[in-house]
Amino acid sequence: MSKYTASEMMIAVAARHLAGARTAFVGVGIPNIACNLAIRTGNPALALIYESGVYGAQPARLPLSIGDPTLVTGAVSVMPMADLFMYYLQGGLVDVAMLGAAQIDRFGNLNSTIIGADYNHPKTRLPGSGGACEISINARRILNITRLGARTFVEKVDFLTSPGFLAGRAERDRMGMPGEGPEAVITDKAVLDFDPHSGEMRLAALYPGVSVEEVQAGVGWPLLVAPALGEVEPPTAEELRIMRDELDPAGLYRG
Amino acid sequence: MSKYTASEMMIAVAARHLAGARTAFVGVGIPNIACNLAIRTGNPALALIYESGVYGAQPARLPLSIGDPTLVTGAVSVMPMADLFMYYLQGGLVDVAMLGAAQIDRFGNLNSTIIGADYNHPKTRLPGSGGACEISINARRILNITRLGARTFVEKVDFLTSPGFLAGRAERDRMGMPGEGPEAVITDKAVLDFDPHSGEMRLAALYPGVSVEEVQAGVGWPLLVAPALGEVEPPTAEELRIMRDELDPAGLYRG
Amino acid sequence: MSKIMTMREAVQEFVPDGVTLAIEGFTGLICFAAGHEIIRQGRRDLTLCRLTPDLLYDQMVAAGVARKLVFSYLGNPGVGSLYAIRRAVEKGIPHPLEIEEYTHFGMIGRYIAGAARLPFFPLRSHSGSDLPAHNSRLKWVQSPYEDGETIAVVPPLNPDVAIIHAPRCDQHGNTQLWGLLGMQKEAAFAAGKVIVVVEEIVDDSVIRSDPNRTLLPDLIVDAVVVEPFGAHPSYVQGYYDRDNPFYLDWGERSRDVEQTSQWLDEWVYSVPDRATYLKKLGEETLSRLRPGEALSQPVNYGQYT
Amino acid sequence: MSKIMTMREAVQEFVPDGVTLAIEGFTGLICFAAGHEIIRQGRRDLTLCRLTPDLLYDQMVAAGVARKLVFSYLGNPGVGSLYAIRRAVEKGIPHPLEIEEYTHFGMIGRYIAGAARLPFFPLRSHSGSDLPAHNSRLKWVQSPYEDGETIAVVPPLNPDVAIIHAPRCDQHGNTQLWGLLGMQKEAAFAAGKVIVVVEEIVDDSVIRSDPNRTLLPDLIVDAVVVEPFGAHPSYVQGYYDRDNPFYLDWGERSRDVEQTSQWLDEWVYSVPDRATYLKKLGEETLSRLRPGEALSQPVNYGQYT
Repeated sequence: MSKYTASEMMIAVAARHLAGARTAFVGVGIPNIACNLAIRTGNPALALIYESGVYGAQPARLPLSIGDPTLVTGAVSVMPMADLFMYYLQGGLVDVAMLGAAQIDRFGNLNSTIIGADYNHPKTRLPGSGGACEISINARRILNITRLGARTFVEKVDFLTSPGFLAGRAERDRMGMPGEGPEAVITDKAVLDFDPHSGEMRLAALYPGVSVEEVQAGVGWPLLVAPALGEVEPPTAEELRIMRDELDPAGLYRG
Repeated sequence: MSKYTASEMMIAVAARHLAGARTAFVGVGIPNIACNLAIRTGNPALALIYESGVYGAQPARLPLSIGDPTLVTGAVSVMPMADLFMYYLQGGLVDVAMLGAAQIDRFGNLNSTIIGADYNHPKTRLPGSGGACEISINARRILNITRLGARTFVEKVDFLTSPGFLAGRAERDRMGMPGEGPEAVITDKAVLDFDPHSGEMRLAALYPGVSVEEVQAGVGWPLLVAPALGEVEPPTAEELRIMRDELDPAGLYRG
Repeated sequence: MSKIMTMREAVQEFVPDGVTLAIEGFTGLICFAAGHEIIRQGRRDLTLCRLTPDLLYDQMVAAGVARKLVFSYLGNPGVGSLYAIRRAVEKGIPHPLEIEEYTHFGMIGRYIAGAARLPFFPLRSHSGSDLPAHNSRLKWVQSPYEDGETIAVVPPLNPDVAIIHAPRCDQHGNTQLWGLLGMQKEAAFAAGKVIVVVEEIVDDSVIRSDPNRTLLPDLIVDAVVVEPFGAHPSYVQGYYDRDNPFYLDWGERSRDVEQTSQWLDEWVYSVPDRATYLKKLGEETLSRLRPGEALSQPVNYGQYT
Repeated sequence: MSKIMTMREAVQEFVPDGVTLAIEGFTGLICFAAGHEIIRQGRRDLTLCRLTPDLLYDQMVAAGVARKLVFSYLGNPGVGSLYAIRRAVEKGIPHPLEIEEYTHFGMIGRYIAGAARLPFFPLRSHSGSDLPAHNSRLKWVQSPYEDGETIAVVPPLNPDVAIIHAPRCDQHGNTQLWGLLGMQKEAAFAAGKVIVVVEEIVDDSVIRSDPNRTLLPDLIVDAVVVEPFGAHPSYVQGYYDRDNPFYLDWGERSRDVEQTSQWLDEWVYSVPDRATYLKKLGEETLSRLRPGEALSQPVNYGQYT
């Protein structure tokens, strides 16, 4: 059995989370490769939706952005972004969306806007929401793909760009959002999920060889541990073969 | 000079009202022929807009409805009706719209919904608004094309489908409608317009050989007469030639 | 499991008694094949939604399938009245018909709100009209911005079932439309179930060669029915013309209850399916309706490898 | 009077100091030719609107043309940061830049409201986010229907000028787009003036052979500029690919103020027009970017005579 990178593990785990999904809202990089791995390993009907307005892409090369022209040629449907946001996303047709962020907090809220205390004088100006805020509200399930780190996993985000469970599951429920909120955070060391009652993030399953302490070291608050702490199966030989030979032979995203 | 029918006169008059317009929102029949006459007699750039979603039609035959496939083939643009209503009509791109109605009242309000006192038990059920209500509100200028008759020109419409000046110009102004309201009523005996202050309909210009009394006989209230009552020039030989030889050789709408 | 089924199967499975149904398409692409099958299967208590009920709903109302009509323009386009619907509204024949009336833009806004899961859609209409007094679903919202303007709104319309006629789709139901696009996209996305009826099924590669033309994705399509000439006497751009004599004939015969029944007997009840209907119509009529060719010039999407 | 003019003329006539400008296009169809000419003409105090400012606005901000930025995603797509905009926001270099921030859907809704003359556009977004606390233009409206739901709204955006890059139009400005359609239609209808920049002008008959592809009518187009490769280093579907090394190069050099200036000198100020820019870029690069052919299969609109 060949060794594998943390990224390859994250891709494999994300792909497994897509097993039952009909549609996935994806960006480039790890999410894109995870979707294509899911398609080749048991969910051949999974359809990819890009916020650029593409449904059912069949790219002839690895796309470099969500607006890459290779996503358009041979796609099933390409539409104005208004249609995509109104009728696909808000219309309830997105089963799973994968999001990253510069910061994620105890309740799965995401920050991709600023680092620092003052919006008008940020220490670091980040890209902002793009579609992430409405994706977090409208997609049925949200998967976060984020590497552990105490500067990333913060007790409270500097800026709440995209709602997870806000101050807890009850608050999100009260707002009547169509989507169920974050389902899991797929990190480089473990999979985290959210307490079914409080909505607080917790350690759900460790990657092989990782300790609870190592995970805690990458999280800026005392992390809950799920009652039945599991261990994640490493990528199978077949999963690795597909990633390496077919999906990202140049190793752009697997490194 | 050959004789001409009332319809031919109405077509010629309507065409002259389109002289300065950039776009006309049209239905089939007289309005359609009037637009095409205007295009051939001094306003070659006039563009036709159909509520079916067609801009810049170049029909190869006389269209039988606003959804005739001959309006699509060779048109400049064909779009979802949502785009047409949102971006063309409500967006303010329609200069002139031509409307008919079963009843028109003293202030140019139109009824195309029911005849009778009770909406739920009408004496006659008419087609209803279609797009007429929003056309009356949003098109810059409205031309009504309606034959005189005391059952048609009523003091108060049985049902107000499409607003003219409502109870008077001040009321329409108060509502802040984008369009200026009705400009003229082109009948089979005279052209009527609207008092610039009150918005009340008045006799503006008679067709040759028609008396004020004849017009009054076709109007169900004492009709105002404009201070400078004019006479409308009959269709020119060239106007008639174009109508008869080119636009409606079968005489479907000129009769 | 394939979505391809016969019209009989599709109507049996997706159009039970009592549903809210939208068979859309403006002047063209009106799926008479579906409407006639619904009549034949004896459906009752349907709520029929359409901007322009047209002959199709006139025939369905005459046959007694409808409890309610949601619409914006009740005319026989280019011909005149819809007599069967008028009889139902004016005289309760064959039975009373509840109506819920909008403007065209209002109906379009309702489909948009339904498709986009919005609680309402705003539009500049209704001001000064008597319609809001007779339809309590027409309401107003005040803008929260500086001018504080009051604007008309309509509520979402989410039909249980939409039936969309289209020139072509692939085996999965990815559907392309050209010519008049009407409000089919919005109606389909707003509906709980969608039946697509096409002139022809084409290979996936045809659809994928021009993704900008695909208005309905397989995602929202529950059944695909192949029914050439299924929109007759309305038309399909590039496939056939509207059969105007047929429209005129209904315009005449539908004035009379007895003749209306005879028409339904002749063209619906005694015809088991669309294939038989077309045979009865005859090749001469079908030929007369076929247009000449006017092909779109291709565009290059480019190979990006 | 013909609408066809050079980029220099179009910018001189329609883009004065202080206007609100939208050069739209998502990832592709970004009109760098226009942005560079605006820089060369020394425009100041522009309010720049775009969902994704991209390299184009990064360069324009670096050159000091902007007073304010209205946007929803500040990234170099697939590459990383937009350093010039970050310098302006974080450190006021070359001068402070006011920002007004939305989400993607919010910006799209603003263009829709602007194009449709609506006082606001409702959307399911913003709930729970900190954005409304920092942008007072994000408001809420209560639905007048049964559930009384509160929904987010955005105000209309009506740029003074929109610049839209497209593959082709006719001499009147009737413009067809394919590939990603972004929000160009909505931005153009919302704008006071529209400059269309195309890869090629085609005969009216080409446009009329496929009216469903015409998204912008001549009615709203004030100027037509023919500028092949005018969207480089972004792309035009079927005409050329995105020049990723060029994006990466800016991503590197723009980290440093001095190198940013040098880049602008080299590629904008010392280049009088797009033809010279393309010569400098070289035929080898242009060849590398040209894709293979993937033609749409034609559809029949039919001759109806």
